[in-house]
Amino acid sequence: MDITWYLVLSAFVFAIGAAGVISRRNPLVVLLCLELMLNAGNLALVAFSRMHGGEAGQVFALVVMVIAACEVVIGLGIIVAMYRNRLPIDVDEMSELRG
Amino acid sequence: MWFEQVLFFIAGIGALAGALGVVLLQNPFYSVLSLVGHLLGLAVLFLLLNAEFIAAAQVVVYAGAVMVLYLFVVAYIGGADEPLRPESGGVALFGPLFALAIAVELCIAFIASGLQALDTRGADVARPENADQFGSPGAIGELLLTDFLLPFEAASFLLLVAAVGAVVLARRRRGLEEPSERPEPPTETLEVRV
Amino acid sequence: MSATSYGWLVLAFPVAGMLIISLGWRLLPGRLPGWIGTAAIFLAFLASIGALVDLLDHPEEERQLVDSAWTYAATADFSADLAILVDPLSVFMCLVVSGVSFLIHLYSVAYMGGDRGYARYFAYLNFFVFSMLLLVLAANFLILIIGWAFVGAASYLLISYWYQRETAVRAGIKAFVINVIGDVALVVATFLILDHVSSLDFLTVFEGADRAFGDNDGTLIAACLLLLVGAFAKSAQLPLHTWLPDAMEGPTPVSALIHAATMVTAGVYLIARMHPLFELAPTAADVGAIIGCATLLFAGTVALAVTDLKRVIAYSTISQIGYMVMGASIAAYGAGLFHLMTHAFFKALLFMAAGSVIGAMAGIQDMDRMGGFRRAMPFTFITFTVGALALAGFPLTAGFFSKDEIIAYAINRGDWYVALAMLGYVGAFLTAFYAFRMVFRVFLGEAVPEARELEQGHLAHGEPMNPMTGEPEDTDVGFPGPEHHVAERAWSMKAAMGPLALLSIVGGVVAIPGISDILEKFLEPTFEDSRFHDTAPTTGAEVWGLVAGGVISILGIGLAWWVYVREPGTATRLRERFAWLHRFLVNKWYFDELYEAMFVRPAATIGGFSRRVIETEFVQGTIVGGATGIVRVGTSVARAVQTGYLRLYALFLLLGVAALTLYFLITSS
Amino acid sequence: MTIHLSIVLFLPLACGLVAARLPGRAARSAVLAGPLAVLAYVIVMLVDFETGGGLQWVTNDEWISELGISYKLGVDGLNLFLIALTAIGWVACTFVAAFSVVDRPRQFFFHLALAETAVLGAFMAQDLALFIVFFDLMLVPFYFLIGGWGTGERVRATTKFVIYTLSGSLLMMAAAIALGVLATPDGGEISFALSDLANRPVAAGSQHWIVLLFALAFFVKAPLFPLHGWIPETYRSTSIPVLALLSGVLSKVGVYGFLRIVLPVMPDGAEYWQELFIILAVFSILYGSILAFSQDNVRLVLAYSSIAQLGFVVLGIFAFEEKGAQGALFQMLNHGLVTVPLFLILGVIAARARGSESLSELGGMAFRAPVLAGLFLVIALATLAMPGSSNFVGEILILFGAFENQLVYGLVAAVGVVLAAVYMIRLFQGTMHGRVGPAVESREIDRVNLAAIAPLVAVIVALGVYPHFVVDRTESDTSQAIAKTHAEVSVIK
Repeated sequence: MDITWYLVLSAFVFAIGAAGVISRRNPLVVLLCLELMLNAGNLALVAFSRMHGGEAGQVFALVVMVIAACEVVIGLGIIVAMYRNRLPIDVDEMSELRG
Repeated sequence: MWFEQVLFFIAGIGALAGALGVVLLQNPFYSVLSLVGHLLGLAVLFLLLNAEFIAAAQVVVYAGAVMVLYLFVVAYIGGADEPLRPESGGVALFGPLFALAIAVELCIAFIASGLQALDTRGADVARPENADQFGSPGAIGELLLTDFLLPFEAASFLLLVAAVGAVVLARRRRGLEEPSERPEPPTETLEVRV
Repeated sequence: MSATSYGWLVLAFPVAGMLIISLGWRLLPGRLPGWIGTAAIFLAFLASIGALVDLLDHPEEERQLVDSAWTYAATADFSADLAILVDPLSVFMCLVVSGVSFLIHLYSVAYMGGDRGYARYFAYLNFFVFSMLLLVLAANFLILIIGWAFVGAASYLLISYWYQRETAVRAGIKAFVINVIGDVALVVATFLILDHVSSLDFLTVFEGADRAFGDNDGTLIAACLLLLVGAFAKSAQLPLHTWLPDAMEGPTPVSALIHAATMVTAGVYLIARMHPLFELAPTAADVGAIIGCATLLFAGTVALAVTDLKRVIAYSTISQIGYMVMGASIAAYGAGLFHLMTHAFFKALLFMAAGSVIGAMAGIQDMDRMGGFRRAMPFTFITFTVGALALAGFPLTAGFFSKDEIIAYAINRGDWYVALAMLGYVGAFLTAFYAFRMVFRVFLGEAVPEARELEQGHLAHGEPMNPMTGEPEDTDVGFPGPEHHVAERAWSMKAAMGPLALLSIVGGVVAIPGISDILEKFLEPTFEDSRFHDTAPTTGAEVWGLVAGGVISILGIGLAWWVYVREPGTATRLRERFAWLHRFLVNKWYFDELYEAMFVRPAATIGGFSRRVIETEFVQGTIVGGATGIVRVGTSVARAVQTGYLRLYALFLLLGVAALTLYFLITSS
Repeated sequence: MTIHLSIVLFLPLACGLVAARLPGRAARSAVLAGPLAVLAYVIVMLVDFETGGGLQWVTNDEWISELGISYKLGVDGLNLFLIALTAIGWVACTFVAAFSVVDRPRQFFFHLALAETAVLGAFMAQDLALFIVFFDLMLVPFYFLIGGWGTGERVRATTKFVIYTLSGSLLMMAAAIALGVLATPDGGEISFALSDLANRPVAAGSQHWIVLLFALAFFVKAPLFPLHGWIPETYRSTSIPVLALLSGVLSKVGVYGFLRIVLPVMPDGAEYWQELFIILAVFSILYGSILAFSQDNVRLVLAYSSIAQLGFVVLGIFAFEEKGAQGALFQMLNHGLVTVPLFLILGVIAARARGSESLSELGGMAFRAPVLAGLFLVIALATLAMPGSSNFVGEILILFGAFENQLVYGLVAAVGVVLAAVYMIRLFQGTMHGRVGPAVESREIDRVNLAAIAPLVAVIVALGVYPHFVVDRTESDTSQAIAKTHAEVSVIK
């Protein structure tokens, strides 16, 4: 298979993730969609790494995974804290930073 | 080579379906499960791209550990169904539109790209028998401990911080203080008398 | 010591006096400041005599000495030293100024005795004398302007001397502003001259003027007219005369010294000093002559109607300076300066005597309330009458010779100058009339209560009033002070008036046609380059002029006698018969009202308009408001974007990514 | 290469820092030590100055070499007397403030000291970037001094002041960067040193808009009509010692920038805008004067009078004529020398009128305060450019310079001289003469203010007697500054 196919796939996954981030209101699902976008990036990194024949891209993908894990941990922590404080679990309700 | 192609299409369609499932399913619980499917599909694709270590990490760490964390949280807060009702305003309309636009733009970019290598199966990654193969744990590990030592350490430090942060965030404590209880900053009347 | 050293000493003594008095006023007891000031001016007078003596030792062609102390300011073609020019003209002026000043200081020692600002008064007065001497000794335009403005400032300070009087404060600002107008005119004139001659020094300018300017050159005429504006502002000539009558708010010795004898004649000095320029620009000189003539008639008519004693003398001053300006402008320099000198004598004398009367009246200046002081104050009566005779040009007094010499010169120029001379005779008739109007109304007739009291040996102690507004006077700082004891009691006042009275009579000896020409001979080195140098009228013509002048003067005095003594009701009948004319004259031809409407009120209106409309609407409204408006619109846009909705932010982010990608796509293809 | 200028520059700041750490009594002497030491240093410099010797006591170090920014300080005829003015002004105002009741004195004096360093830096800087650093640094202490120690509507005043000044100086910064970049020849090193910029002329078209942006910043600082919108509030609500410095010293930095930067570096741009700037200057003279004599608040009289005075300075500079530029520079010094004591005197007056600053409530103060009245008189006469004062020499040189090429504008400006007499005499009489005002308590000037004002008056008088002291030392550098500009002779001449 040509590398192009992988990249096109990654583009579509990225777009789906982006659409999800924008249209979903449950913060949990928003986090899931962010995972989608990160994974799309990972796919592209690995595909380019294959294209070049160097493993640096794969190391990058690993780092992205780490970051994704961190993000999940913090994001879930925030959601749990919200739940504890009986705040509504809805990103539209979190608009205190309105200018 | 047809085997590889078939595998790509099965895994690719699986990954796409998983992704769509994450976005379109109403119940977060199912969304999480759908993401697991997506991740597994991706892992297969990684294998096809000679990234064995990444594929393994994807399955073990991502699809295994991280998704379990998600499931715990969903179970904890009781993932209520979120109706995918049509919203008023531009967000509902423009969100998917822009996403589609990006996808189209990226595809154009990839397909019309001048990079010749894109239309190949990639560089020749065959290595001598006795050396670590491309994308194998040994090769990645060596890179991580030599060229990418600093990012590696930084990533581990980041994880540590994130872990501490999660503990701090999730720990039980009193609710937010009432704003009125905060002492007002003293206002001073100042003037220079001559 | 050389003449220039004496010149510096002339300047140094008044400065020293001023500094001692103004810095040490707390330590100087009683009348000591007055005596210090007087002594300083006396020393300056002695130094002037020293300069005179030394100058006379020089051969005639070497009687123009310049001495420079240091470079005052020099850059590019602008270069001026702090330098003095000692020549016959400046020494003559120094003698007149310091001599009269000395006598007036002497008079003031007693006259101002009861005033609280005694030391301040003498500090100002010394400062004035210094400024006046600086003006006449200046060797270049810059120093001249400095002296010119200093005398204006001194005059301002002394007019507003009783600074709690509203009228004094208003008169002060009026005088100051009109003087500044004159200063600015001088500055512009100086520029025009510097631009063409490339020098500020008088002697260099006078030498280079014929080469730099053609005959009646437009620029030179402009420069000379500007010089005239400066001269008119200082010498209270039409149309810049309005400050001088108001300046009578100052103490009477100040009126005598500054506003009669010395400062106001600075314009005449200026024209005489600048004669090489004026002769190159005869058009400007003619303008000066015509305005001088117009002023002498105008002021003479007003003096007929005004009843405030000091203001009558003030208008007479304006009128007499009109003669001098006319004389100097028709190249009768010697005659103009001669009249300047004699006028200084008799006008200072008149003011001093008037001050004596006003002191006796406890500050009242209205002639309607005076009368019969002849027996109460015989010395004042005599001196005042002597002054009035000299003013009227009564035969053989000082004024008789000086005034008629100017007219003789005008006749001698022929042409239309003869008309000026005829108008000068009309003015002389008016002068004689109003001079004796004062004498008869103040000293003759029925004695008023104050006069009767004074005959008993008491001083009237009325409620002090402001002579202008009739409001009660604040005696803390206003005339006549908490206690007044003037009215020719003090010997120093008499000692000052006596010599002046003598000089008013015999002062004419320095230039009697056919008999003596001391003054003209002395001044010759300054004026010998004049193109009218050899066109002096013959002795015979001058004698005929004197006869005519004497007759006119006697006629005027006689008419005054007939109107005010022989038929006392005549004046009232005339006033009723020609009420409109009287009102016109009493209101001084409505000049004040005209200026009020032309300058003061428009300026105030523009000021108010600027403050209310331009400042609030344009600067604060349009510019500040516009700027803040832009900021406000900008922030409201920014605020509108900052909804706090996470998904909206994500949408914008996505939009940005899409747009950037598109951009790269387009540019790369 | 000497370190002297750096010592002078940072001495006040060091003393301010030290004072901020010391207890009350000692703090006062430490606070005064800085400005006094600077003054002493400046006096030595005045004595040591080599007339016509170009840039002296130069310090030149690399600072940010990648951006071509150097730490270059120097003194020549252009800034010598402005530095002296800064030193004198700060001594007087710090002295007065040190002996009066000030809230949070340590912070106040620290900001005052920082301000002195910033102003000195702006005057000494010989590198465009360094100039801008100090120009903007001036804003910081004054922001706190006005906002923290002002009265009345101080917040509004501070906001306006900061927005005006900041927008001006940001535009100038952009222009300066553009100038540095455009001036760099192909393959050459970028440099912001003024001596380099002067030798690397920029295309005339670029100079036009760069000069305009510079002028905006400088006109706001001066201020000139119509950029004076911040003046009324700021003058009304700033405390007296700060205001004296703001009006007396700070306002000179902008116009100084014209002589130091704009004319030598961008002569074409300056010529392009000459007519406009002269019209603005002349209009400012008339407008400021007219407003000054229709104001009731004494501070505003001086506020608008300084618009008029700065109009004269700008007129002199843009006459592009030696006498004019010379007079403008001299007039900057003179205006500073009279403004500082004028404001201190207003403070004294207000203290004797229960804080009232309205002419309608003041008056008659001379009665028991002859010394106060005398000092005020001398300063007022100097302010209205009485011949015999150094202000007159400055003004006559400006007018002569303007007459030379722009006779009509010069004549209009000369009307401003008459108007100046009106508003200054009105101010003097309104406070000192006339009937005693309702709230006035006539009392002699106190010793602290006397000790601050009397030396300033002595300097004014001394300069009036011997103005050539200044003219001589500044002459060669001013003519150098305008040497590249060519005046366009107006039609009516």
